[in-house]
Amino acid sequence: MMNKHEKLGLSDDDVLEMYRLILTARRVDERMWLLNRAGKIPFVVSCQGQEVQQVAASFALNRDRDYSAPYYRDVGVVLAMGMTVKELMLQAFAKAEDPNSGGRQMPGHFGHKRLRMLSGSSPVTTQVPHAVGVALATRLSNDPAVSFVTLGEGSSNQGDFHEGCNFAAVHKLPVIVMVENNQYAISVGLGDQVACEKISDRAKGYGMYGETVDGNDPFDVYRAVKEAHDRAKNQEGPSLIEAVSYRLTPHSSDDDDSSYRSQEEVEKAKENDGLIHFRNYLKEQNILTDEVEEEIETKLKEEIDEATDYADQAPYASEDTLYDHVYQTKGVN
Amino acid sequence: MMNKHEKLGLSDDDVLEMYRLILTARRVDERMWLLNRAGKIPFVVSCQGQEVQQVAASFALNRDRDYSAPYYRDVGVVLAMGMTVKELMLQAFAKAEDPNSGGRQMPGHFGHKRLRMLSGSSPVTTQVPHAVGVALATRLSNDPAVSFVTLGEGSSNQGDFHEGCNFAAVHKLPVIVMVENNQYAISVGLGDQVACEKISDRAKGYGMYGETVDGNDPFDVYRAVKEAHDRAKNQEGPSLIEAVSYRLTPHSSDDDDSSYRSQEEVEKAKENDGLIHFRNYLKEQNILTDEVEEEIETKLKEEIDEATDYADQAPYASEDTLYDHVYQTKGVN
Amino acid sequence: MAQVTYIEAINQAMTEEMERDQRVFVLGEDVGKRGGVFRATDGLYDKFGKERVIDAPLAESAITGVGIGAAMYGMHPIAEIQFADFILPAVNQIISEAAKMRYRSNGDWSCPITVRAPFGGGIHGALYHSQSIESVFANQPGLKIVIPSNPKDAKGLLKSAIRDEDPVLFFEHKKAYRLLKEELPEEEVLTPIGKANQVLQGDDITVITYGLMVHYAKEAAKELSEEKGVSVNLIDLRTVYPLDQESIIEAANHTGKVLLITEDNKEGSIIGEVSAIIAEHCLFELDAPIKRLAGPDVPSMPYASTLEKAFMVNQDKIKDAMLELALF
Amino acid sequence: MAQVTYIEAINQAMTEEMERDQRVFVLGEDVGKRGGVFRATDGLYDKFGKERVIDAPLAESAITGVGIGAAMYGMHPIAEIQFADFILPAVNQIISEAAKMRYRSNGDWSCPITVRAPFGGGIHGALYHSQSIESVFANQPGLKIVIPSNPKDAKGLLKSAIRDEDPVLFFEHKKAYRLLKEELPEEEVLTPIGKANQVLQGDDITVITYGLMVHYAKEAAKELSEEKGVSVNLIDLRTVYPLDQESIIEAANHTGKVLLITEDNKEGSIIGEVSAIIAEHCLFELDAPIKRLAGPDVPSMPYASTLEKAFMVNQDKIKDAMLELALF
Ligand SMILES: Cc1ncc(C[n+]2csc(CCOP(=O)(O)OP(=O)(O)O)c2C)c(N)n1
Ligand SMILES: Cc1ncc(C[n+]2csc(CCOP(=O)(O)OP(=O)(O)O)c2C)c(N)n1
Ligand SMILES: [Mg+2]
Ligand SMILES: [Mg+2]
Repeated sequence: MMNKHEKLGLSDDDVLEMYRLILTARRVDERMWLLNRAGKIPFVVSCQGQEVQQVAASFALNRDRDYSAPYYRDVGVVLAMGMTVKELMLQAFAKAEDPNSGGRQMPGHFGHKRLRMLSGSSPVTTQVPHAVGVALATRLSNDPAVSFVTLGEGSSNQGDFHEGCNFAAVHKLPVIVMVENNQYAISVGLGDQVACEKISDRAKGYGMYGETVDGNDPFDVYRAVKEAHDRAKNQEGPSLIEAVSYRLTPHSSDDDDSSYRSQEEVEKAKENDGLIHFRNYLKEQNILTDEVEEEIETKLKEEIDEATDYADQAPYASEDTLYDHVYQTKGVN
Repeated sequence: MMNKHEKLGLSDDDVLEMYRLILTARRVDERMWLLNRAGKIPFVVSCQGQEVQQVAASFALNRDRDYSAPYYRDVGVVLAMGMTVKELMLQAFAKAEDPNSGGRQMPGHFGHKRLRMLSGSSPVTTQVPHAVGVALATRLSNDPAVSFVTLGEGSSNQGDFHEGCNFAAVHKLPVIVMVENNQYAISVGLGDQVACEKISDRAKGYGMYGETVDGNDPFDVYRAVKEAHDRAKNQEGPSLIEAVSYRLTPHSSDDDDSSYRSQEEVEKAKENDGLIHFRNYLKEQNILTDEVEEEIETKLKEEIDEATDYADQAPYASEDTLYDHVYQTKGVN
Repeated sequence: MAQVTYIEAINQAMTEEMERDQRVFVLGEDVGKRGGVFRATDGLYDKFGKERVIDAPLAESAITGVGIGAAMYGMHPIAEIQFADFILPAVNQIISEAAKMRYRSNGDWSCPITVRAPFGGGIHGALYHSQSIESVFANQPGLKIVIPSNPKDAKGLLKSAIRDEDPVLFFEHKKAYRLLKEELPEEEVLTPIGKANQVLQGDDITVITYGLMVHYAKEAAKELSEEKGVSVNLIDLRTVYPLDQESIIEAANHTGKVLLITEDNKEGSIIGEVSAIIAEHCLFELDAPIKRLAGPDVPSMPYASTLEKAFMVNQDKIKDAMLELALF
Repeated sequence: MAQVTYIEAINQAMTEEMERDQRVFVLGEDVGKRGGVFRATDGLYDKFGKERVIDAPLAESAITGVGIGAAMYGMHPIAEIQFADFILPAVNQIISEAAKMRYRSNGDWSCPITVRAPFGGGIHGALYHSQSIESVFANQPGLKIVIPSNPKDAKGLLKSAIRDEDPVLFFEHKKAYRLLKEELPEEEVLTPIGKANQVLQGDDITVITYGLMVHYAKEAAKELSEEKGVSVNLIDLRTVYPLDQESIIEAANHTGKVLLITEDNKEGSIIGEVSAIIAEHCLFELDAPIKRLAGPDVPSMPYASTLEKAFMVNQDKIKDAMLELALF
């Protein structure tokens, strides 16, 4: 098999690290389902099937400088941007020490100021204008950072997508909008959400660059986001990247997907699981030897075990913090 | 000059009637400015420069059956759909007898149930989902009517445009969305509103048909809307038609456009005034003879004079109607 | 006769009205094949088909706006908003359009839409799946806001809302969905909008509330009656906008002591208006300050169970407040 | 010293804050070359350039949402909404995002945005250019809502709002823009948010209001004092959310007779909450029912001058209500 990563400027170490993060996202997610089924955590919303595009896209950013506004499935993005497994477990267990929200928000509602990761909410797509606003602010502040935002394809039907993209395009702002098209919005299949051929077809209507890539292909995602990043830095304005993959799990731990899609369809999608393909590629390239793989898996398991124990033991926020952080100062002014 | 209307299926009488309505819109609008400057009516928002596209588009509809959701500049549309000059004057004077709102709304806020013309509000673009809802209802009711909605190009940046178009396209509904691109949203020129080449470029992102036409050319507008109407009737879904012209007046009687555009620009646009071109065409075709023209203008002046006097004399709604029509029945249930 | 849950009652109301009237249809997110994320529309897709049970794209302003257009045409659409918290993108359509349609057209057009949405806390929903959102809309003449507290009212009020010729926001308590059940009468249930309901007759204190809090208040009142002999006059508002002033005034006058309860944040909630009505009309009948029990003034209910519990008004807090007022 | 109008005061506040702090910028519809449709941003474009005075596309959710993003980054944006009525498409961004940012991130992120919008009636604006929209937002902890009643406060409160580290909705009365003028002090004006203002000291009745109604109430009080010797204690709320409970309670206790005024529709308006606070804390000090004077409960102000006049609270209606209460 041809070497695909070198010509993109990715070293063997880079791709191995990408794989490690992709696998971390997958394993963390799997653990969360177990914990949920065991009654340990009340809720999971999953990244499975989207980790490849999440990590590959993040690697195309300047992770020491850029801003991200991830959505609830973006375990891969937040790991790549610097969130730890322990922090992920803390938010799953809703413990006080969780840096995302101190256990105030549901799992999957990310945010981490030190990592320049904007705090997200549940109403979908509100983050698109926020990311555009960050880009506007970087320009006003002569900050070379780029602003990266993700959302689901269903969410691209919200008004905020339209208004946010249009604003970014008019002002040629350094924003990368990545739509993670997993073909479902809860139970609603793609054909009942949109009638366009590609979500990236929307780019033209804003006068911005648009492209659809295979979300299971880390190299194609990386290339597209890298090019978008270059355009952003060169004052060539925003880009809309659509990464197509498939949601391998039910919508969330509260969902039962058998009512709206067949098991065969899911099984077939699993054959395209980008994680498997990437693993095969790395094996063929002799970057991921059996030893290395075992080491990664072992360490990962340890890390997740430790994080789980830690988070499980960690205290909840105490009742008397309920009134904290409503305003900067208690009372008004 | 070549005959352009016959091959579109328009008779000489049709185009003469179109011209008469276009001229009516213009003359009514001109009168309103006079009345405003004389302190007789507090507000005008103008159709000048857009009458041709408004009347031509309406003629492509089935005016005995279709629904319309016009926006505030659509004097040409509402006349073509059956509103009278007297009714227009009644709304300008905000009198009780005004069928649009009984003087409750500002001028330009059209609505007339008997004419199947949806009541409009001030917040822009809300009418787009309404028109889509009417189309959905016609389908559920086996009613062959088509739903026609207009808005300004600035308003096409609102979320409701995106959400409404997408809904219509997914459900292949019989809707015609016409964006009247007059190149300004109050003071904001096109380039500061959008970065796309054409507003109709947005159609692709919804998987609907899109086309841009010269709003000053009645034949091109008529053709495009007629084709859209055929698609709608044939279950081929919605269309987005962009008609490009120019706003010949300030935004409204409260605006002063000298602060943001040059007099030369406006004068140059006046050379493209579709009304003049259409008049010339009809003269060349010998449809609009000098006699006919004089007759039209004379009758029109009489009609407007009469309507103005009538509306001026007509009573305002009395104070004790203030509480009428909050709910169907006074008090709740 | 079988016990019917609150959510089954809602399902029955929609089924019956769709059978009765071709103009009624449902649109919303996941209402079709999936039957709604809470399964309120369970079975409707199979029964009435995809034309009348429409899975809409993920866009609340369109769901509402398309519903408004259909209502203007003459349909009686039911728009489902998946969680009340997500009604906020549709506020412009609801307040600028639905609420003002009849008035602005001087009675020419109307807008008989019902917008249903699950609201309320106590189900580990965190900030954005727990909110009481009614007060955002409770200053908009032209709108009606209905919040049932039990299965029978859920059915009877929803049927009335669907038939209503004006726009109705219908908020269903998601914790009540499966918690509350009761037997429903054989005959058609139609509950009038705009009328409060006297749940308990009593002479010591008047408690006025709505939604799930009615259930807790009833339970608390029973305990207090048994334990301390306190007699509670319990009023369920049912329609929180516009308020049934007559019933409120009568109930307040009857006992002279009033406790108002909401699970919403306190400041600016529905019960502030209830208090103002009483303070305007019953001042000289009052024997105690008008007391309010409500959620704390923090943005919304946190996820962590410690904090959720601290936020949520519950039976114990209600009982304490009742006793305190009775002893005043 | 020159007389400064209410709108000039607002313009001065923005100019001074933009000069003082590079993080402050303006975005909105027609705020650039045109200087705003009311000309509140007049001259800013020339002074600070198009990078800091940004003509946004016609999309309020984006104007607010982009502002929120910039605020998260650390800027102090001023978003102008052309008319308060058109803030409704931005409700989701304001309530779900701005108001909850600090709380949901456990203090990690904050959102120091100011959203300015002209509100209020009496200017032939009809249904959609006349509304009082504050009560839509006045149940959202995390938000502050400020409504100045005079040029000095307009300047001082806007400067405080811009500096505030939390989101502030700043509603300016459009009829006050050119109606009200006064001399402003030479030194910097900074008026604290969250504090009501005692406009008149008096002993007979307490009147609590905000916005343009303060002006009418002041004039009416002067007349009443001269004509009937009635002494009015007039409180300007200034911040309508969260309310300054202390000042309200103190003022109500002082006279025992309270008149609350808003030009908003009555039911569900700000003054309902004010009444509830008084009914909760001052019951035994009250000598009369808590009276409310407000707009009628119809969707909004019609255009025809007959109807607009019938809707709008004015100096005469206020004077009558004051006298009635004084005589109670
Ligand atoms: C405004 C809003 N409406 C509804 C919801 C409920 N909801 C949560 S996720 C979701 C589907 C999102 O689909 P998509 O954008 O494709 O993202 P995916 O979950 O498939 O990754 C819905 C409807 C919400 N969170 N916000
Ligand atoms: C939601 C909303 N925001 C702002 C306004 C104020 N406003 C009225 S018309 C207008 C410009 C509209 O421009 P465009 O859509 O191009 O229509 P045009 O007036 O040019 O025909 C604006 C900003 C409004 N009516 N509604
Ligand atoms: Mg999806
Ligand atoms: Mg325009």
